[in-house]
Amino acid sequence: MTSDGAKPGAASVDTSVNVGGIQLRNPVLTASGTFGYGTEFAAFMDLRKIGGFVAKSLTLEPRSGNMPARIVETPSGMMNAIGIENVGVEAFIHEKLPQIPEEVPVVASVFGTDPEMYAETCRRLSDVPQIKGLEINASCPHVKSGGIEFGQNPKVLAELVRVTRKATSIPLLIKLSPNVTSVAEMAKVCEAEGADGISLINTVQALEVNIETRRPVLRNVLGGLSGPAIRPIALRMVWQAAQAVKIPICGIGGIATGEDAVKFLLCGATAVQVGTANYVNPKAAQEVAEGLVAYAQAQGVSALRDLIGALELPESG
Amino acid sequence: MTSDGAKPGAASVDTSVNVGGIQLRNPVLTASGTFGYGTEFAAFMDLRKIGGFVAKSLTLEPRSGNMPARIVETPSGMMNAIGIENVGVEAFIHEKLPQIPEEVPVVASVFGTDPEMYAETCRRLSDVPQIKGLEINASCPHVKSGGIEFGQNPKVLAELVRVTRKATSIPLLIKLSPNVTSVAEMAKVCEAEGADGISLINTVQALEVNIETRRPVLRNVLGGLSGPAIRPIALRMVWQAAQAVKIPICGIGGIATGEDAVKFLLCGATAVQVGTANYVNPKAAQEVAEGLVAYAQAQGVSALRDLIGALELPESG
Amino acid sequence: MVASSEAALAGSPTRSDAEVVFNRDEGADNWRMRLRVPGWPRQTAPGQFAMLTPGGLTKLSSDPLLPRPMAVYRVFTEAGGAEVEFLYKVVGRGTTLLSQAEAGEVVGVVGPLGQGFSLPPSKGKAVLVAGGTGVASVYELAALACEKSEVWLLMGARSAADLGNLEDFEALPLNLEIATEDGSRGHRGLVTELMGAAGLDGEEKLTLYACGPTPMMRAVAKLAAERGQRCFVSLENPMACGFGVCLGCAAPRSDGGFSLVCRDGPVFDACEIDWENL
Amino acid sequence: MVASSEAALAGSPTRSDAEVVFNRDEGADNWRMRLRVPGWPRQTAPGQFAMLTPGGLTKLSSDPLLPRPMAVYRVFTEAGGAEVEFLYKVVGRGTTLLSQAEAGEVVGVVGPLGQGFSLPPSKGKAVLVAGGTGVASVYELAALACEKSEVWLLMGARSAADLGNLEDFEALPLNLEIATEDGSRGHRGLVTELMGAAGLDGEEKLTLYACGPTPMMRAVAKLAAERGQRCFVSLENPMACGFGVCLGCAAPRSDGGFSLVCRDGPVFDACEIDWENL
Ligand SMILES: Cc1cc2nc3c(=O)[nH]c(=O)nc-3n(C[C@H](O)[C@H](O)[C@H](O)COP(=O)(O)OP(=O)(O)OC[C@H]3O[C@@H](n4cnc5c(N)ncnc54)[C@H](O)[C@@H]3O)c2cc1C
Ligand SMILES: Cc1cc2nc3c(=O)[nH]c(=O)nc-3n(C[C@H](O)[C@H](O)[C@H](O)COP(=O)(O)OP(=O)(O)OC[C@H]3O[C@@H](n4cnc5c(N)ncnc54)[C@H](O)[C@@H]3O)c2cc1C
Ligand SMILES: Cc1cc2nc3c(=O)[nH]c(=O)nc-3n(C[C@H](O)[C@H](O)[C@H](O)COP(=O)(O)O)c2cc1C
Ligand SMILES: Cc1cc2nc3c(=O)[nH]c(=O)nc-3n(C[C@H](O)[C@H](O)[C@H](O)COP(=O)(O)O)c2cc1C
Ligand code: FES
Ligand code: FES
Repeated sequence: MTSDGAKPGAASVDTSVNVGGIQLRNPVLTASGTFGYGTEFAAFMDLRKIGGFVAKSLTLEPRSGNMPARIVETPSGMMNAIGIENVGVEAFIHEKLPQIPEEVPVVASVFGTDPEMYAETCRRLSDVPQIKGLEINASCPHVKSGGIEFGQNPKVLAELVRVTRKATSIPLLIKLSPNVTSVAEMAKVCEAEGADGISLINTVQALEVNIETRRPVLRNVLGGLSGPAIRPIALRMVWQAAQAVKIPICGIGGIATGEDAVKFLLCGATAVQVGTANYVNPKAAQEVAEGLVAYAQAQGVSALRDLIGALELPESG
Repeated sequence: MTSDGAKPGAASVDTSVNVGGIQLRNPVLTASGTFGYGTEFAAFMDLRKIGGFVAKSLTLEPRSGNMPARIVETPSGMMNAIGIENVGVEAFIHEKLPQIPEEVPVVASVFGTDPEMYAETCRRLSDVPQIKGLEINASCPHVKSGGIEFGQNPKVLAELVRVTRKATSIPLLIKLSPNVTSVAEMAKVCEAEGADGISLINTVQALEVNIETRRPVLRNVLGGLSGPAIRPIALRMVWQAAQAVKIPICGIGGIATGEDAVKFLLCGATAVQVGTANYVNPKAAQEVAEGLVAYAQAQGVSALRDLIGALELPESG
Repeated sequence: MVASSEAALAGSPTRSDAEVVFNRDEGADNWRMRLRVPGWPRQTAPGQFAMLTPGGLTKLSSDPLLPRPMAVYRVFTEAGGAEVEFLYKVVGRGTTLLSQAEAGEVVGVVGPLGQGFSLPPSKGKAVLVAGGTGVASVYELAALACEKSEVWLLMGARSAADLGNLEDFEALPLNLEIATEDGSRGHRGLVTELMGAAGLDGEEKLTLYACGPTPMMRAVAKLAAERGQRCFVSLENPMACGFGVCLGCAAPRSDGGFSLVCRDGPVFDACEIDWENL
Repeated sequence: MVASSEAALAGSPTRSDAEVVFNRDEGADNWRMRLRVPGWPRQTAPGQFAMLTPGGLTKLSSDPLLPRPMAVYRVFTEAGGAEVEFLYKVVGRGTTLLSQAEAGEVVGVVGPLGQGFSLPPSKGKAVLVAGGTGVASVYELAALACEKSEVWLLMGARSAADLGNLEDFEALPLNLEIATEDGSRGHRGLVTELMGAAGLDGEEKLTLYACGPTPMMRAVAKLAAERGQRCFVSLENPMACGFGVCLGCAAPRSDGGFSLVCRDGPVFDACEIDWENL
């Protein structure tokens, strides 16, 4: 019954959605690794104007990440190989989380190098009231041990989902890798193992070269591509996953405006996550939420959830 | 011993390369489907200034392609779902090819809906003197029967390479799909079945939505993403394939300048193919060839082939 | 190496970075830009177009990526090239960037491209129906046609302000009639409604030309078919290359199969088009 | 909701589309741009920077995608914001676009960001070593420092032309010495060679500041360590966000681990940096 971004006099729009048990005032989250621990944006936007945020992926112990260079710009995108630098699960719970306004739903992203490490991190996060759900990062394309293998092999993924599902009873989202032949197959694995939802896509594995030094720009050699460049790939994968499973989907990839978000909802996403756009415009997520409402008003849509999966396909001709 | 684009007085650069038996005066080809049948560019550039061109994919019979809309622009890229519209192999040989200057090497791209159709098309093209090689399009992401399945399943790909290899003794390149979990695995399949080289990448499967009509923009629903947006993905895949096989690689994906081409050579490509850039600047391929020479001169590289695979990796830290 | 006589007539296309001579706002998002294009051929057929790239052919940014098709409005041939004028409406990113190009800066040009209009038979009668940005395509046609034929130019727009600057047309010896949807100038209603008013309904030796939004062209084509009159339309499909290589601009033909709007058109005999599937 | 006193001192950053007041070429690809930034805080620490986006925060094009970090050169506080001046060199796509922004157009601004310089102890001596675009970072520092300390400003460039406009610096009560690699102005050679010439080699109560190319800063840091002098450097790592969330700008610390250049810097005590791995 909320109506963020409503123009005075315009019809109010029901923006609330439920992502696998996570109740959100609107479908706009921010993507893991692009919103820090949520504290950094206070100067630029009102956290209560978005659905919530997904924190930087956490590991059991603090992690210091890869040697620089860690980022490079590419056409309409950027690549990163941060290496899951994070404060560790305990510091997150005790130092970062208390700084977030209570009414802001937080999804904790979890990373590990083996399933048991994932599971233990999940356990520690499961009893924290402000944490409304967990997102398993099964798809980091530039961490050497673990990471991408979980997201690229259906059997390994199944095991990871099974173990983390056992470790928690709060809503569990699995974040999938785009670096696979069939995202539908991976989505089905998650559904079968009891995940409450799917987030996709993580970054697309990529390489950039410095022709002066004749070396990879990133010290890690490979990195993950994000930003508007990958949006049409992400949309395709969200649509394919939505055809394959019934559990809700968080659409991610190059979202910078309300219009972009509408496309993901139409393709079957229940919510979206704004990533790289937060760097370019630190108020982007709030503007995406406002843009969704503006679209709904212009189109006479009374509840944003009516847009979910509403894509019309042409008669095959 | 050629020296295209050489500045007066600058050192001459040996630009010649050999791609699996196809001898080229320089490593710059144009990509299938982006250069028509080679006749359309005469007004804009000198075909003899590039290594050669890969013609639009041919089928046994003429094909009329998909209903429009067939293309749409995306951030730093475009999507297409042309549907392999082509004049058919016979019209190509008898009507199109005679219009191309004799000294221009032509690679014919072959498409089919089953391996036997591919093979028959290969046979018809194999005795035509100006055709220096064949490229098997095993990776069209938007044709319903055939197409992407060949490129996404290692067993099916192996069968396709085997059958086409038997059908021809001229140089045989296999064009791979990027829509796979492991491009290295697919490259190895091609090498094992006797392919002379690999071309990659074809377009990345993608979806774009019109939020006014709430329909996919392309009538075919899915399309293939090309252009600078995919360049870092293509570079990664070329590098991965080059690590996996010994046969030469044609690097494709978002190449628009000599600098872009240098990156592909450093990652292990023996030649490159310029695609979407031909639409933006119909002299792009010639400028890429000139840019390669300019780079070599500036860097004191005497033969372009010395750049192939010359990427230096950081000591793992 | 010797251009065929046909090519010489249509003019072999050039690709170059052209200098902006002027680029001005004529109100209601209508802009007029003149480019000095080296190598532009001596002859341009009326109805041909060019692909324009703000920032030049080797522009800094790859977003937006593709060049934008624009009808050639007027050509002023000069030694070694031509000054070519375009009328365009700012509707999206590409045209916004185009409107930011200032005198002295460059715009990439590939053109002239495509097949232009066939002129009406000498001493015949011609009715040109133009809506929205379609007016840009018909100036050279109107100017040539009215040398030898009687010409009616029926122009449509949402309102008077959208019509832009009509001076060039008013200077031609033709019958100019205007329709605006809001009635702010001329007939209140759709431009197609003027077609009856021109009193030419029964005239068989009349040639119809239509340029504008697809529904408008479809309506004119239907009328022409009913009346047994010849009708040419100029289509606006999305384009990547503009010169027949991407196959992106395909328009379905009434006999099945496709024509390429950039190579076989943009001007087509209306009865060749499969209007249902366009 | 109440800003902490620390935040108030450094100034809480703003994000806004700022109007270009002027943007001019000062020769040798050096540009000076002044922006009117609504919401810019009253206090900016010397050495802080901003992220600039040509075309504004909701720019039309996504290529180039990321904002560009630029040191705040000078600030003129006004009601509700400030006029903020930047000195920048055109080196690539982003700075080329920046140089095309004309008066009245907008540039996206996020700032002021990062931790600035600590001032030299009152009545102490300070030597500022600035090379290339590093000069932009030290103007506010120089101006503040010379109110209470004796300041040497050693500036280096390839040649006299690259030095740009030094008027602002010449107006300050400090000792300005110049080195150019081609000898076209001042000492012929590297700016670090002036450090001996200043006759301050042994001075322990001296604070060194270095801004410029990494090799230059590394050399200054080494000298400072040898002499036992305090030394601050301002690093220029590639950045995506500029405010501590992407973790892209990490610089290796001498004690292992990483500091974020945008959040913990760009100014660092030189001995905290792992110069080998930077
Ligand atoms: C042969 C031809 C001649 C034309 N002549 C003129 C003219 O003289 N004056 C004029 O104002 N417009 C003309 N148009 C339309 C003009 O090309 C579009 O308005 C322009 O491409 C819009 O670009 P944009 O980036 O501003 O819009 P966006 O909507 O941002 O463009 C997105 C994409 O859609 C394509 N597109 C959008 N609208 C059209 C359209 N109507 N036709 C074709 N592609 C489109 C763009 O080229 C681009 O690839 C012509 C189109 C064609 C095909
Ligand atoms: C804290 C800080 C303060 C700076 N202050 C100034 C200043 O006052 N004046 C000035 O002229 N320059 C300054 N720079 C450098 C300036 O940011 C770069 O010159 C600029 O980003 C180049 O952008 P480009 O698109 O023109 O170049 P490109 O080479 O096309 O940029 C490609 C990418 O590399 C990054 N990049 C390139 N050079 C640098 C660099 N030297 N430092 C960091 N990132 C870089 C760009 O941001 C971009 O992401 C500063 C950098 C930092 C980190
Ligand atoms: C610098 C950076 C760091 C990231 N770190 C993480 C991370 O820690 N965990 C994770 O699941 N995804 C991470 N991602 C991926 C994003 O959450 C997101 O899936 C991806 O960037 C695509 O969305 P975008 O195009 O909107 O950025 C990171 C992305 C970037 C750019
Ligand atoms: C409009 C269009 C049509 C294409 N048609 C074909 C084709 O017929 N056969 C083929 O193998 N690849 C085809 N491709 C793929 C290109 O050859 C190339 O692999 C791809 O576009 C990536 O390169 P680029 O980014 O330089 O365009 C086509 C690409 C485009 C854009
Ligand atoms: S626009 Fe490329 S073929 Fe017509
Ligand atoms: S630039 Fe993003 S953390 Fe420093």
